[in-house]
Amino acid sequence: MPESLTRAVRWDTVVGAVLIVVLLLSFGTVDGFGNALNLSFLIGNTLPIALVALPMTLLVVSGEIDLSVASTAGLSGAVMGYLWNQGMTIETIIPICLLLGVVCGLVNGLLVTRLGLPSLAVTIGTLAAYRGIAQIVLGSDSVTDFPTQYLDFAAGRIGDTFVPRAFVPFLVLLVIAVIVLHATAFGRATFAIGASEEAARFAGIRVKRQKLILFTVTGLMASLTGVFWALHYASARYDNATGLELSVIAAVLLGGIDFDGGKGTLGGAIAGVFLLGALQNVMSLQDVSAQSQIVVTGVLLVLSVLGPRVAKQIAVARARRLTS
Amino acid sequence: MTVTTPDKAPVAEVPRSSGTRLVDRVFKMRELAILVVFLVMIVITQAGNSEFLSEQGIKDLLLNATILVLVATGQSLVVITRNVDLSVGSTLGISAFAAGDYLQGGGNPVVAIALAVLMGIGFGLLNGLLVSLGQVPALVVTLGTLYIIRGIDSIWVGSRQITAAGLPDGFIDFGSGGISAVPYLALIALVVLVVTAYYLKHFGSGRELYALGSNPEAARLAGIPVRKRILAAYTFCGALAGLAGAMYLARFGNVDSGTGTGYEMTVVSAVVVGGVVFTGGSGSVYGAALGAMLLTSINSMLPALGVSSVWVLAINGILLILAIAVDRIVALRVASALKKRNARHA
Amino acid sequence: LTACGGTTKKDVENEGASAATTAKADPNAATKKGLTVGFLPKQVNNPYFTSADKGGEAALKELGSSYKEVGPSSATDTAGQVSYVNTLTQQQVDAMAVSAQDPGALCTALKQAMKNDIKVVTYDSDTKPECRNAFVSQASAEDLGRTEVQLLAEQIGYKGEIAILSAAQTATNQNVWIDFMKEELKDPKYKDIKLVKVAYGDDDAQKSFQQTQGLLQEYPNLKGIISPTTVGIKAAAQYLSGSKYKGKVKLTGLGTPNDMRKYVKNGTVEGFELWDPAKLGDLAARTAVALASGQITGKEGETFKAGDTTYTIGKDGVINLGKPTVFDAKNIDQFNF
Amino acid sequence: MTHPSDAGPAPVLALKAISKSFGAVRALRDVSLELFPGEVHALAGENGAGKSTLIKTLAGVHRPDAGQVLLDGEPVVFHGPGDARDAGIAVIYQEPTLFPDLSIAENIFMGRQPRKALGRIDHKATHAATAALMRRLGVELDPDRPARGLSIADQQIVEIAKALSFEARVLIMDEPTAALTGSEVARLFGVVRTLREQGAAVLFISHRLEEIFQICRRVTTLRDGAWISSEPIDGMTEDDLVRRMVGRDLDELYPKQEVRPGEVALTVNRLTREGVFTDVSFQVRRGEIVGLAGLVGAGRTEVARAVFGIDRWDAGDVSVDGKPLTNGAPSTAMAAGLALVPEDRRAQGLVMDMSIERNIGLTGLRTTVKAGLMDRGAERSRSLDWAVKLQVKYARIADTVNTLSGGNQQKVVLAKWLATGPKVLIVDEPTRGIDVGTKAEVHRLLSELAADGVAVLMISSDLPEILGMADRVLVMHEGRLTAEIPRSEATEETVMAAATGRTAA
Ligand SMILES: Nc1ncnc2c1ncn2[C@@H]1O[C@H](COP(=O)(O)OP(=O)(O)OP(=O)(O)O)[C@@H](O)[C@H]1O
Ligand SMILES: Nc1ncnc2c1ncn2[C@@H]1O[C@H](COP(=O)(O)OP(=O)(O)OP(=O)(O)O)[C@@H](O)[C@H]1O
Ligand SMILES: [Mg+2]
Ligand SMILES: [Mg+2]
Repeated sequence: MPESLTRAVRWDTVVGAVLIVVLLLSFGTVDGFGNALNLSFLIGNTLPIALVALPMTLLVVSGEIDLSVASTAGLSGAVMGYLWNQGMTIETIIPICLLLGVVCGLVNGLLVTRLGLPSLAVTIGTLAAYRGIAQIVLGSDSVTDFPTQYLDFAAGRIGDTFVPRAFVPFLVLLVIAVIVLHATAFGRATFAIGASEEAARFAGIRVKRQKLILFTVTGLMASLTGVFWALHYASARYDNATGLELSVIAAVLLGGIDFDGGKGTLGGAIAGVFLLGALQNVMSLQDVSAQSQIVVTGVLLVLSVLGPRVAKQIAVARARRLTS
Repeated sequence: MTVTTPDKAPVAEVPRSSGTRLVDRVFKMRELAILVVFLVMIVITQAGNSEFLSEQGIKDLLLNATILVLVATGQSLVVITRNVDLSVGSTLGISAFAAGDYLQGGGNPVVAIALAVLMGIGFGLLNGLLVSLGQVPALVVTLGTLYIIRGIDSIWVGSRQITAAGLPDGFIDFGSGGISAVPYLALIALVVLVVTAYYLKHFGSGRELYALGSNPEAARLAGIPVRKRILAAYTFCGALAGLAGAMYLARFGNVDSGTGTGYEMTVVSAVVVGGVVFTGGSGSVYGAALGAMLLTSINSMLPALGVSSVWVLAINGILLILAIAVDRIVALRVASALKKRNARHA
Repeated sequence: LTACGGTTKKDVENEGASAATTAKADPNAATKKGLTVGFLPKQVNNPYFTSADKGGEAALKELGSSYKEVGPSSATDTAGQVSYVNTLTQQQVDAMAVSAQDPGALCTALKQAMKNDIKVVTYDSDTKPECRNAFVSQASAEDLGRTEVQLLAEQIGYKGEIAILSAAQTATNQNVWIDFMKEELKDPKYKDIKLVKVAYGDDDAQKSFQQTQGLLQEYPNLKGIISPTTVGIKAAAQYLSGSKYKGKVKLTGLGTPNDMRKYVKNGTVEGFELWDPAKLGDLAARTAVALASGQITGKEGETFKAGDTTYTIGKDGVINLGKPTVFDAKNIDQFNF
Repeated sequence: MTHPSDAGPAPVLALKAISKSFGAVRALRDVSLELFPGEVHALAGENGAGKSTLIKTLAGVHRPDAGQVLLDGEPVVFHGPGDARDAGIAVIYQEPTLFPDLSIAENIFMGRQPRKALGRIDHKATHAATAALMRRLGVELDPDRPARGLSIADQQIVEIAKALSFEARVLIMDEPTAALTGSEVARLFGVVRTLREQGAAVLFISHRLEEIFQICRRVTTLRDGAWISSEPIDGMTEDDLVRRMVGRDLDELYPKQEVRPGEVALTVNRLTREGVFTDVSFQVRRGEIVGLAGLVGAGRTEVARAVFGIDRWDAGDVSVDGKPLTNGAPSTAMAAGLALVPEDRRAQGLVMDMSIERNIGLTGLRTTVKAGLMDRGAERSRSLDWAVKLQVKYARIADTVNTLSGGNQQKVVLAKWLATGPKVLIVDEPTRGIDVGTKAEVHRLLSELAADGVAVLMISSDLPEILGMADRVLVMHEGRLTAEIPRSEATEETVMAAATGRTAA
């Protein structure tokens, strides 16, 4: 099988291509899609998922998973609201919240690496625990009166363009994540750990430390997302971002990241995130009901795993015909 | 064809080493640890609130656990084969509605239950076929079918709902009735549980589920019909989710398009807490059932102790982590003790 | 401490909120036809909202305008609801009727909509006042809170322990009602009644069910429960009717007649109340059309005619539907929703 | 095709003109083979010659692209390994295929446990039958022990027990002895002889030529997927066989260069890991090859793991060039110039789903970096260099290692570690599963490395290899060092005596 063909049937490329096709088609045919306001809505509402998808991709590539991200985001939003009500300055609050995210991630990481517990189980536990703490912290309060310049930053766009202001920092984070995963020794080691933890250890890779770092960064990014969420929607509640983890996982899976670890690209994951976001936007504009949208998401997921298999089978069959 | 054992006892000359007995004990202990945690919590709650273990209290405990125990039993079978079925919540919801819809139209309760089970079998088969024939990751596929089934459910059900008023009284009474403190539903769950556990331990195809979860490639080489077994595990899991749907209907008398949403997390938690390993090949349905009991009971214990519901979620999560951590630490301790005693089989 | 240049809550409060009502109302303006009004409930497929929105649909049909409904499939998916506000904005509807999952989260999007000349009415559950033109309230929060206490007190003979089973801890309307219940309980005639606990069932049948169990185990002398949520009251009723507490522990709150019929008939529940959700939707639709036609702007004191009734807009743009209906064994069969 | 001249009974199993390709790789080309009852037939060939592929074709794992499998002269099509098994063919695959979570007894009898009424499994009978098999092989493995954590050798023994338990007409063994030491091999051969006398046909693969000569009657050789010859072994010499396999004469198998040992490079002092090994002390000098011998399970691998930092030690210390190593930290060991070629290449040596290039690159993550980013050019040339130096047989350097034959995988592991330019190289069973040609190659390499001043610690279960290569032989027995024998005194007898604890060294 020629190399170009193998590359062409790679699933992340396919998702990227589908995303572009969906965008182009929608520009042409869907009323209200192409204007700057709608695009900024689309991007703005997808940003929380995209933000969490960055570290989640790395974590999943290393063979672990963090289901507590949405709760961490909720917790940091709740703490932000609480401290704000206490009269602290927002400039002090945000670093505190980020630090809290680091702690949440660290707890997950330590439980996984020190005690050797499966991350799925641990983070199902912390999913409940962090959300519960958020509930204790903020209770039934709903804090909305954050300073306007922050709200504007989180919800506004650059001039009249379609680019939300918060998109620029996201792009910077994306570039950093891509470089880390795909161009550094750290990223290489992440793939190795995901594909075979034991072999990675025998190659002198510090597996536990690396996983701890990944969990911590995931916690940090989750809390950043929580802060962003509270500002973007101008509302800090303990149940902010509930269910975000499932959206992130669905998107990342769609982008071709293998949950057994060791496989996938960030490009694919982000393409998956924005593909789901764009489809939802388009379907809503076309008056497709929420229920049918769920079905579409499901079908896409199933296709995302069946697709590459079928593609591979076709490729193999073709190669066989070529050799014989 | 039956191979019978020769009557003489050939085992005698291989004495079971102390290490083996220890290993045996560790394996038994896995469930034991959870059982102890569970009992301790019950005792504490009872000490704090004497109503807790009243007849009504016990009945409530058992009833609460029943549905989760059923679904967790099915789920463990799938998890043992190194797969997972995330769509159980959706399956439960849609089969509960199907049964309710049929009953509201004046149907027979037994047929309604059968209908729910059949519906579950259908979706289980769908999952099983996708996973085993496509040989694709179960997590993704069943996350997909979770959405698909839920979507179909919502489109079909719309804003309709089944209420107790529309159901035959006998059916509802069956859902909350029982023999003194033991509800009928709990009896059904118990029977399913015991039969499943016996099957897993004593039948070839049951052991093969463990084998193929432990090492799928080796299972293929050993001539185990891998696809067939995975398909069967999913079908069984679906059937139990369907049965659980019927029981949900009888118990709560109330079903709409959202029934069972998010249930997969609870089920997965129960299975994990119960010591069924996600990488397949080990764990037991008794463990999963205990995990289910533990999880549902926490939700009854905390309110019974007067813990404000604000704290429930956090305590729930922390207990969950503690349960897994304690289990793990005990296992590690014993394993290292074992290693030191049993340096080498010489 | 605020001197170090940071922004605190105080600074924000000093900024002051700017209410923006620019246009003047013309009560005699003609009712426009051919408008599109989008309904955005907290959750689609929720029977309560479906009835409400059906009421809105019927009203719009009568007024010669068109109706559409969009919405998230989960009642806690606030982000989803926000994106539906955006969708309606993109689709250039003339007005939208929103039941807000969160008083603050929808604000940015709703303001964006109003900037695009879309009239915003909230119904059932409000946002902050500056984020919409008017709020159609199902009944005054005060009425609801107080009458529920009165109902239960009568059933238990003004004596004994009671508890409240609410929905989510963050549900705005629930919390307002509960506050009024506590107010009402301060009246000396309730001196023998003790509110022992507020439990939260998150509008989840199973959770509400277990919370009810917990209440009864924790407080064996409990005499009554108020559940001001349709999901909660139903679950509590189902639990009570299958337990030894049936008939002994009184239950009231907000429920729909169809849900509760069985429990009223089998003696679990004596009486409960609710407004007619279809009427709520109807009024929301008419308010939206009146706004879009320029008959009102949402200022206090403006009046408009909806059907045969004339409504006056109250403080903060609130319009009250009227008093709730109490359902009991005698009248329940006359209702079907 | 030449047919065997002796007109004995008809072949039980035969392959006729079989071809099999994986993508562009033609693993088998027009290969034929006949197996007769009562014969032990050897299959010989270099790494990647297609031996395992041939066996998998016989076992129904692969479907041939062309050609036929004949059972008792009748063409059959095996749709899966189950079919072959039902036809009376038992197979020991090159890589153990156990269920780690199940007990040894279940592993052996999976799918065909003795049954009681109603088809229930008779656990007692299964246990008893397993115990009997273990006795027959002369090992003391507890039938109820889970397979997880068994050493490679023990895994191999379970595999052998499994194959024997079939009482099959055809027994196929793909390098069953690669992980075993002499006494276990002798035991196995005893069993094989009994089977042969009972009329079973045995197909045997080994890279240890002396074993082939010891037990086989005929030998078929493959080269690059093509059939070369099938002939009786009587009258053949090892050189004849090697020439058939390699197509040329072989270099010397143990090209030991004489070196004057230099400074002490590795010092292991009173190292203890409780319950595993006790009080192990030794030194390795620059330029020296020290052999570490012992029976399977003596704890050699454990010592190597602890020295390299994979496992923590409980007492003692390790130093390289006089600088002490941190307990349990492979990365510092690497930084100090230590390298470990592990025993289990699939689990420990390689990331099977990664390319050859990346696998070799994995040990260079610290060095092939420019400005914090991976220097891909440097990584590729480093990998290519070593892949070529060790003559790894591959199609493209970007292929994943799981497409390589076992021996070539082993070479990739070696390449990966040699690429770090170690001061101290620990090799654990370095030539297991490697063909004679490559073995000589590896030996020459180790010899050259030593000559260049690298200190080499070689753990091997292949006694001739130890004797041929080591300057000094350390012997372990039940977790303790029992002897240190200089090259001049090292013989099979002295080493075996120490290894079995019969010595007063
Ligand atoms: N699954 C596979 N996919 C692609 N190529 C394969 C696969 N299996 C084997 N090959 C290739 O087929 C050829 C023969 O491999 P095989 O494993 O049969 O060799 P072998 O003779 O058993 O070698 P060794 O002595 O090293 O075990 C090799 O070139 C190998 O790379
Ligand atoms: N990866 C592993 N995980 C857990 N236990 C192991 C592992 N490898 C080996 N052991 C155990 O350690 C003990 C000794 O190991 P091993 O048999 O590898 O020693 P050895 O002397 O190196 O033997 P070999 O000749 O096979 O290299 C055995 O009881 C074995 O079961
Ligand atoms: Mg081979
Ligand atoms: Mg070893």
